[in-house]
Order: sequence, then C-alpha cells, then structure tokens
Amino acid sequence: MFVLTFAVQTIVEELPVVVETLEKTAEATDGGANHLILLLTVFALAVFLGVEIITKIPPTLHTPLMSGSNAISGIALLGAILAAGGDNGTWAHMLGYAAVVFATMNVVGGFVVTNRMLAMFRTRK
Amino acid sequence: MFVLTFAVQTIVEELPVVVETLEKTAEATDGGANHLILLLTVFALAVFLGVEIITKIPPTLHTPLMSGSNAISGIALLGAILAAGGDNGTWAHMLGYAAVVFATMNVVGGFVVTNRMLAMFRTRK
Amino acid sequence: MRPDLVDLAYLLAAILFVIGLKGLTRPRTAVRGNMLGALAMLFAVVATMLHQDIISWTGLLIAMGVGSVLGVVLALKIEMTAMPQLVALFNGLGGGASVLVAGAWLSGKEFSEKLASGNGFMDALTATAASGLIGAITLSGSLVAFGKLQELKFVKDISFPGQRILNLLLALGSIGVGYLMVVQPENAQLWFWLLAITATTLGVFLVISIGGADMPVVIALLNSYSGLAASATGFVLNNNLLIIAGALVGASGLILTRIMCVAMNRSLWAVLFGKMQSGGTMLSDDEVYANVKSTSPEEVAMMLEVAQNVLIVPGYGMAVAQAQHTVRDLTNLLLKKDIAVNFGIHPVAGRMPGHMNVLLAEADIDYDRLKEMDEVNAMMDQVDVAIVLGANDVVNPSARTDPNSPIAGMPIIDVDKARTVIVVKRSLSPGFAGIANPLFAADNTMMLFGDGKQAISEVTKALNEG
Amino acid sequence: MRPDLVDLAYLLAAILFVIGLKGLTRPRTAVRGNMLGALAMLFAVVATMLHQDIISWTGLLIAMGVGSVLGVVLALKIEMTAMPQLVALFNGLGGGASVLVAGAWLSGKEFSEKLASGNGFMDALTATAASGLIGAITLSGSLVAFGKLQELKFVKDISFPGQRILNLLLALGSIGVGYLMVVQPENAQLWFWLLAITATTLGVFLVISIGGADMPVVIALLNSYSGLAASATGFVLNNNLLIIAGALVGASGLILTRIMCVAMNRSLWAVLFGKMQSGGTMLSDDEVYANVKSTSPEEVAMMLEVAQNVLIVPGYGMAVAQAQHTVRDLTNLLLKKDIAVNFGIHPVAGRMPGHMNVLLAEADIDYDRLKEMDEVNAMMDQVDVAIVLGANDVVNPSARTDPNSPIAGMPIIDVDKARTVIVVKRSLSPGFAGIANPLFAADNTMMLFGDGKQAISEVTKALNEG
Ligand SMILES: NC(=O)c1ccc[n+]([C@@H]2O[C@H](COP(=O)([O-])OP(=O)(O)OC[C@H]3O[C@@H](n4cnc5c(N)ncnc54)[C@H](OP(=O)(O)O)[C@@H]3O)[C@@H](O)[C@H]2O)c1
Ligand SMILES: NC(=O)c1ccc[n+]([C@@H]2O[C@H](COP(=O)([O-])OP(=O)(O)OC[C@H]3O[C@@H](n4cnc5c(N)ncnc54)[C@H](OP(=O)(O)O)[C@@H]3O)[C@@H](O)[C@H]2O)c1
Repeated sequence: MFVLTFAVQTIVEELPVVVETLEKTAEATDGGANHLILLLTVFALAVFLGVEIITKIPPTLHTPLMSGSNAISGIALLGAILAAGGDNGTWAHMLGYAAVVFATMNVVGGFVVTNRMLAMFRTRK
Repeated sequence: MFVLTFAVQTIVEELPVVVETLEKTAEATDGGANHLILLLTVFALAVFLGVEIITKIPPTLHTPLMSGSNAISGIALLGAILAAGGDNGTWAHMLGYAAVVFATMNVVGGFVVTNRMLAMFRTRK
Repeated sequence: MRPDLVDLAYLLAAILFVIGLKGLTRPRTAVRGNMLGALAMLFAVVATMLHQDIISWTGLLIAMGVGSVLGVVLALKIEMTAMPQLVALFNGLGGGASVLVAGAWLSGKEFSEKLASGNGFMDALTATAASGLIGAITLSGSLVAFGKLQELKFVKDISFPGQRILNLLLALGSIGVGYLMVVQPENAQLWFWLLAITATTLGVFLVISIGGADMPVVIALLNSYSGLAASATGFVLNNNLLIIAGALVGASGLILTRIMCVAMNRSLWAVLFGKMQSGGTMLSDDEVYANVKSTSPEEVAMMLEVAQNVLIVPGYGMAVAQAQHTVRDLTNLLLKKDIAVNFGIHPVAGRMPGHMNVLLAEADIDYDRLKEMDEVNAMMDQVDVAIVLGANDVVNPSARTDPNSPIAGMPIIDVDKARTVIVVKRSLSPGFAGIANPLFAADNTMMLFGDGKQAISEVTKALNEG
Repeated sequence: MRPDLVDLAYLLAAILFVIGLKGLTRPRTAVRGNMLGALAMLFAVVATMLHQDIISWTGLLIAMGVGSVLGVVLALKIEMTAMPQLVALFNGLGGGASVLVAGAWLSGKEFSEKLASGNGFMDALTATAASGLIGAITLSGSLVAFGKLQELKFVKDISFPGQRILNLLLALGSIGVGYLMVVQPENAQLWFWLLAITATTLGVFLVISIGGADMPVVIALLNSYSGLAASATGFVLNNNLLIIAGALVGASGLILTRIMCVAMNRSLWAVLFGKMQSGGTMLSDDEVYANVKSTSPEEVAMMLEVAQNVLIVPGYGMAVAQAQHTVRDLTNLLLKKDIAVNFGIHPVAGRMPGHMNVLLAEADIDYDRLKEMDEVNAMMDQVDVAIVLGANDVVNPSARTDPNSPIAGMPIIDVDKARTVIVVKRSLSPGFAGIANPLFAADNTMMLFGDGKQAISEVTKALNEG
C-alpha cells in the first residue's frame, strides 16, 4: 500500500519533468530517432513476414511450430551473453549468468524437442 | 575506345587507393556501418515479405499485379522531389524536375490503369 | 569481432530463421527447417561470443553448458503427452531471461554511461520497461500454466470476487511504475524491480483463474508474449536479430491463438476473462445419462468385423492412455481385413493444436488417413462404426443443439450421425469443458469403459481371435 | 516537418503498401488493395513535400501536375490490348527517374558536404552507382521492349555475331566505370554519366535481340529491375520507404518472371540469351498444312447447335481483334440454349500473364467459367466443340509430340483431344513462337478464317437465325 501511494505521488510530481525529458530526447536523438524508426520498421516487416509464413503452416505441424517458435524466442540468449560476458560489474554478471542458463535451456531444449517431434513425421513417406 | 583505355588505366592505378578508402569508410562509419546493415536488413525482410505475398496472388490477377507493382516502383518520385525541391543548385534541380515528371507519370498512370483493369473484375460478383 | 561484422552475422542469422520457418510449412521440409533455425541460433551465439565487448568466456561456456544439458535432458525425457507443459516451462524460462537481461542492462556499463552523459534515452528506457513487463508476465503466467497442465497440487483454479479489478489495478500499477522508470532514470533499478514484481503477480493472477481447457490458448498467447519480450530486449540492446526473431515468434503465437479461438468459437477476450459459465440448460448427469448402454471388447470386435467403413476420432484421452501404438495395430488389422479406416482430427482435440497429428505420426500411422473435421463430417453418413477414443468435448452434440451450452457454436465432429458409435473412456466424467455429453446416451452409442490403451488392445485381440 | 516525423510517415506508408499488396491476392479485395497503394504513395509524397529541406513548392507542383496529366491520359486512353506496352513505357520512366535522382544527388548539397568532409562514404557511392546502372538498363531496355510490342518500324529484332561478347564488354565496362566512381568521388559526376551511357547502351543491346514472344518475360524482369533501382536509390538517400517499396516490386517482378518461364518450360537464361532455334524437324508449311479444311460461320453454328459442351480457348488474337464482347454474346446465346460453355485459360496466352482474364473480365464473363489449363485438360474428352480463338502456340501439339520443337515440353491446352476443333484466325501464319502448328491440319480440326471479332459475330448471327 505504501509503495502504491508513493508511486502515485511521484507520478503526479514528475509530470512536468516528462515533457522536458521528451523534448531533450527528441533533440538529442536527431538522427537517432531515425535509427529508432528503422528498428520499428524492421519489427513491422518481421511481424508481417511472420504472419504470411505462419498462416501457410498446415494444422499437422502446429505443435512443432509452437515448440519451434518457442525455441526461437530464447533468442534473448544473445542479450544474456552480452550482459554476462561484458565489462558490467558483479550484479549485472549474476543476472546475466542466470539469464544465460534460462535462455540456453529454452533454446536448446526447444530445438531438440521439436526435432524429436518432427522426426516422427519424417519416418512415414 | 580512348575512354575505355583511359578507364582501364585508371582502374589499375587506383587499386591501392581503394583499400585505403575502404578502411577509411569502415572507421568513419563505426556505428554508421551498423546503420547500413539495418538498411540491408530492411531490404532483405521486404524481399522475403514480397515473395510470400506475391506467390499468393492468383493468375487471374497477374496483369493488374504487374501494372500495380510497376506503379509502386515509381516510388523514386520521393527522391526526385527531394532533389528538385531542395537547396541543390540548378543542374540538380533540372535533373530533379525531369525525374519528378517521369516518376509521377509512372506512379499516377500505373495506379489509374491498374484501377481501370481491376474495376472490370469488380463488376462481376 | 567488430560490431558491424557482428551485425552482419545477425542479418545472416535472421535470414536463416526466416528460411527455417518457411521450411516448417511442409512436413517434408520441416526437420530441415527446424535444424536451420538451430543453426541460425548457433551462428548468432558464436558471433555474439566474438563480440569485442565480451571479456571472458569461461563463465559463459559453463552457464551455456549447464543450460544445454538441462534443456536436452528435459527434451529427451519428456513424454509426448506432456508436450504442452514442456512448452509452457521453456516459454517461462525465455520470458524470465528477458527480464534478467533488461535488469542487467540497467546495472551495466552502457546504462551508466548514458546516464552520466545526461542525454535523453527514453526510447531505450521504454523498451527496458516493456521488456521487464512482458517478460515477467510471461514468466509467471507460463509457470502457472505449467503447474495446471502438470496437475500440480498447489496450483488450483482460483477465482474470487474482485479479481478483475485487482488485475486491472496491477496492470495500471505496472504501467505506472514503468512510466516512473522512464522519467526517473536515476532510480531506474528500483522502479524496474518493482515493475518486475508487480508484473509477475499480474501474470499469476491472470492465468490462475483460466480453466485447464483453455490452457493451450494461454500458452500460445504467452509464447507470443515471450517473442514480444525478446523484441523489446532487442530495442534495448539495439539488436536487430532479437527484434526480428522476437517478431516472428510474436506473430506465430498470435496466429495460433487465433486459430484455436476460431476452432472453439470463442473470442480471445472470453478465453482470458470470461468464466466458462457452467452450462445453460443444465441437466443433472443422472437425467442425461439415464439410457447409457455399455458394451464389451468382444461385441465391438464383432461389429467391426462386419463394418466396411470405420472412423476413429481420437482425443485427449488417447494421449493420456498413450494408446497411439495400439491404435496403429488395430488399424493395420482392420486394413488387412479390407475395412476402410480413417481418422477424424478435430483442430482442438487434445491439449495443443496439432496434438493428435503428432501422436499418430509417432505411431507411424499413414498421413493420408488423417482427415480434417470438414472432410469427415461430409462423409459421416457412410461411416458404419465410429470409435471415439478418449475424445469428449470435440464430439459433444450439445455444441450444435443446445444454444445455452458453454461450447455452443463450437464446430464438432458429428459422430452422432454415424451408424454406430463406440465411445472408449474410463467413466462418464466430463471432458475439459466440464459439461455432460448427450452423445453417450444416444440410441446408436455404446460405451466401452476402460483405459484407452487397454480397451483398444482387447478389441484387437478379440478381432484377431474372432 | 522534422526528419524523424517524415520517417515515421514513411513507415506508415510502407505498412500501407504491404497491406495493399495483400489486398491484391483476392479479386474481391483487389480494387481496395490498389487504392491503398495509391493512398500510401500520396501519403509519402505529402510527407516528403513537408520535409524541412524542401524550399520551394511551385516547381514541384507544376512538374507533378504535368506528370499526372500525362499519366492519366495515357492510362485512360490505352486499349486493354496495349497494356503490355504501357507497362513497359511506365517502367522505363521509373527506371529513368532513378538514374536522374542518383545524378541529381551527385550534384546536390549533401554530396558536396560529404566530399568536403573527407570522410569515406563508399556505401552511398556504391548505391548511387547501382542505382544508375540498374536504372539505365531499365530505362533503355523498357523502351526497346515498348517499341517491339508497339511494333514500331525502327525497332527490329537485331542480332549479329559477337553480340554476346559486346554485351559482356559493356557489362564489364559499366561495372568498371561504377568502380571508378566509387574510388574517385571527386570525379563522380563524370564517371556517373559515363556509366549511365554505357548501361543505357547495354540495355538496348540486351533487349533488342530478344524475340517478341519473350517480351512479357523481359518486361516482368525489367519491372523487377526498376524496383531494385528504386531500392538502390533508397540506399543513396537513406530512405527506408524507397528500400521497402523497391524490394516489394523487385520480388514481384522476379516471381512473375519465374512463373512465366515455368509455364513456357524455358529457363530465364534461355529467354534472355538463347535464340529460339528455328525448329528441329522443320517441315515446310506446305507439308504440314496439306490437309487443312476450312469451314463457314453457318457450319460452325450448326455444330454448336448440337453440342452439349463447348470450350473456348482464347489467345492473343482475341486481344488483337478485341473480340471479347462478341464472345460474351456468343456465350450467353449458347447458355440460353442449355449448352455448357467454359473457357480454357493458358497461363501464357496473350502477351502478359493473366492477359486473357483481364479481357474476359472486361466483357463481364462469369469468373467461374474461366478454367485453368490443368482443369480443362482433365475434362477434354467430354468437350464436343473446342473453339480456338486467336490462340496458336498455346494449343500447338508439337510441344507434346516433337521433342525437337522450340516449344517442346511447354505445357499446352490439349484441344486436339476434343471431339471437334474450330480454329478462328486470319490465316495459317504462325504465332509468336514462329512455328507451324500441326493442329490446323488435324482430322478433327476445321479452320474458320477471318478476323476474330467478325467471325464470332457471324457465328452468333447464324446461330440466332438457325
Ligand atoms: N488442442 C488444443 O489446441 C486445445 C486448445 C484449447 C482448448 N482445448 C480444449 O481441450 C478439449 C479437447 O477435447 P477432447 O475431446 O480432445 O478431450 P476432452 O474433452 O478433454 O476429453 C478427454 C476425455 O478423455 C478421457 N480419458 C482420459 N484419460 C483416458 C484414458 N487413459 N483412457 C481413455 N480415456 C481417457 C476422459 O474421460 P474419462 O476421464 O472418463 O476417461 C475425457 O472425457 C476441448 O474442450 C478443447 O476446447 C484444446
Ligand atoms: N502471356 C504471357 O505472359 C506470355 C509471356 C511470354 C511469352 N508469351 C508467348 O506468347 C504466345 C502466346 O500464345 P497465344 O496462343 O496466345 O498467341 P500466339 O501464339 O501469338 O498466336 C496468336 C494468333 O492469333 C492470331 N490473330 C492475330 N490477330 C487476329 C485477329 N484479329 N483475329 C483472329 N486471329 C488473330 C494470329 O494468327 P493470324 O495472324 O493468322 O490471324 C496468331 O496465330 C506464346 O508463344 C507464349 O509463349 C506469352
């Protein structure tokens, strides 16, 4: 409860600051906002591409698709590696290592189990 | 012929320069090369997306597709506008205006003729 | 390796992911598609390890070794029937990793440099908050889903008055805290972990009240979230591969969610927030089941002997009983006797989309015999014997007949229109939707009570001897 | 408008383009899809006009006005049969615009600033060279294609010994000059225009030797190029909308090219560089056409009167004769007499993919009657009368029977297997592949000589009266 009240209070107090920060961000990132929009473009295109491809996948393959795409979502592993392996201090390293273990499980386990499922489909002609 | 000999000669002479330039480019664009790769990413995703969508278009609609996508290729119009309308000197302006006329013809004509064709398909239920 | 080379490697990996996903569109290329995906991941990991910012490898290799061993063991030990749980578990881990990465970034070098420089970096902070929020919901939601599917004792369907309001408050709270994080970068760590806790709680409460039958939808949705979380992390780290891979997964999850909702004829909103009203014209079980006839394996064998066209409709019970291999034996026997056998696959039979296909494929049953719902329904009047094997909701005619039923309007496989129906299950207890099934008491239905595997193998034996 | 807002507008426009293209996948949504594309373009143009770098509007508005008027007039005046030419012309203009934009950039402010700063900007220069190279080839190639299709006198099929070597030299020369441009930015303008000239010449020589029948493939390929040129311009200007739209067009052109090559059973390489060898077992026309029987409209009407199942196979001749409306009248009359009428559409009938569909749609002929090649071939033995209307190569049985024929292996519509075949054309002259057609002399074939429109309307009249 206390945290909540505090939070609400801070939000109200900070309101004028945000406008300023927004403007600062906009100025500072002239050319950088451009970069952000490029990232957004990449995101939007990838979503469209995903939709187009996935809608073509037949029902038979939906379970492998689910576990396969789940494995891909472990891509956060790359971020984990950078966090754990970089010059970042102990706390960041600890978080990073935990993230590496989690994400690796997701990635490796996901691909292996998907392969196991799909191999069943292959045995039949 | 003369031009050709001259060109070949220059190419040979310039060879050492290119390595240097390449390195300069790489250094100067640290973070900028990143930007180039983002642009390449956008390009690659768009190509894949295009392939996925276009392969779904039925033969009936191939002629409108051809003229419609042709209209879209007139998108160079945006570049033409920037060249003709910017602070660029007479020569660039002249080229720009010519490009604007050409590209507008491509765009407007392309969309109109596509619409004309497609409207025929619509009249039937 | 120079950052731009790493980026180039990421671009190649992204292209490999796309090609791999395209491979998944056909059974024949699916194995290769999955391997391409794994290869892309390996490639991306190696490129990242070579990044010039990585100062030590030992810890990383150990951590990855541990993760790999755990992952492989889980993946190889798991029963095919427990696949939904496993996906839920992995999914939660992925979401958790996103939260941890975002947290690590906030206490890392780049963040402190940005903070010191005094420049605004709202976009990165917003992405961090999003990554924490979505990742935490994915983490706790997936773990709760895992618990429900695994039928862990301490995970119950909990719902209480005011739950929606609590959820709304938690959601608003998370957004508020995220906002604070963005505007007060000096306290970013504090706010971030508060955000993570709030969102984790939210994830628990969101999923805990959803019935088990809807778990697959929840998992697909959470899968989509874990992709979005990875994308958000990509925005934080300015990493296009994370963005692309995350977006692909996000799209995949969303589409699977949609497919399931359509197959159940319910809106996503109803799945997530609507309670399954426990059924309109609610007759007591005694009334519905007054005229149930039961039968024996020998009698079933006799009926099969004289049939020309048999349809098998498998459901979740087949998965539980692990009866797929026994079913294969029965099928082969029938085929040898020149009796046509087909399988009617309902899109949401089992606990995952395509669940039945995987199991039947495991038992080497011919791909061509698996028919989709529409196809079987069209030829139902030519079916002499329909064997319903551990399916319940997907063959419940009240979906068609009772407009007040909770599953009203859900398309079903119309086995009740076959000449004779044999229902194999252990009792008269309901399926996951929790409602009675008038099919069991229909004139042309006979119940064969018992475990699916056992019952089918007895039928096969009787048929062999008879 | 701030550059980042312009970029945001471009992102929205790109999404609209994608959605518009998706609309083109179904006839019902195609009109809307095309309009969305046009809207996206308008949106992008307006955003660009508001860009802070634009200092004057007057000239721009005038130039765009002129272009729009010219474009609209051409688009509305053109006959549907001349569509291929029009696309070629527009395509050339688009390629030309890319060249001009790249040239303008080299003499613009940004370039001189970059040059003065002494920083490398190889990537932009490479993109400029690519834009000039591809754009120039597109420009001249498209105009030559236009000339051929329009049958302009001064554009002939020219091929001479050593042409391939010349083309190779021109290609190498263009690349060499492009390379010089990149390494000598101080002389960039000189090299660029030299590049443009070389590439223009290359475009002319590449296309001039390709036969008229292959023009549609060339146009699709050049369409793809014009997209790639726009993408390259996008890399020069750092503009993601140009990149995306260009890539979409590039993909579209490539796929259409592939579809056509597959339908003709020829490789792209053979289309571009192989000469159509003038036919293997080359019999003289006199030999092939010894037994040709001709018929009259009245006789055809009598045959139709007693037929139950009529198949009409239209080809380029129907487009030339503008016979589609007359065909519609005949169809309606036959239907009134309870005679089944279908249309067999070969994928490369006419001069563009889908050409026949557009024409028949123009005449309001029911969508369902248009059958694809495989479908008609499967039911060919039930066809009583097949009317071949101005088609030739696509019904030439030597594709099936003569392994040495230039069109050997190309899938055709097997009208020769129908009970009776009526071929409507003006003479015995060959189609675009330039080879004799044994169908015309087959026992079950009768020729109805005359202009397509005239002949069909006479048949209709006879049928009405008879
Ligand atoms: N597949 C998906 O993607 C998905 C997604 C969302 C929701 N769902 C939901 O899941 C349900 C699926 O329907 P369904 O018909 O497949 O399954 P169901 O309705 O859950 O019924 C399964 C039946 O199998 C029987 N069973 C359990 N263990 C057995 C054993 N060892 N041997 C024989 N029978 C056994 C059970 O009866 P006894 O206990 O009497 O044996 C039960 O009635 C639907 O409600 C659907 O909406 C599925
Ligand atoms: N559609 C595409 O996308 C595409 C792409 C690439 C290549 N092609 C090529 O184009 C050709 C298309 O085959 P097709 O069978 O449609 O056409 P075609 O083989 O070119 O034959 C057209 C026939 O129509 C006749 N004709 C012309 N004007 C006529 C009129 N006014 N009235 C009646 N008949 C008339 C001509 O004979 P007369 O002069 O005796 O009247 C000619 O034989 C193929 O070779 C194909 O490979 C098409």
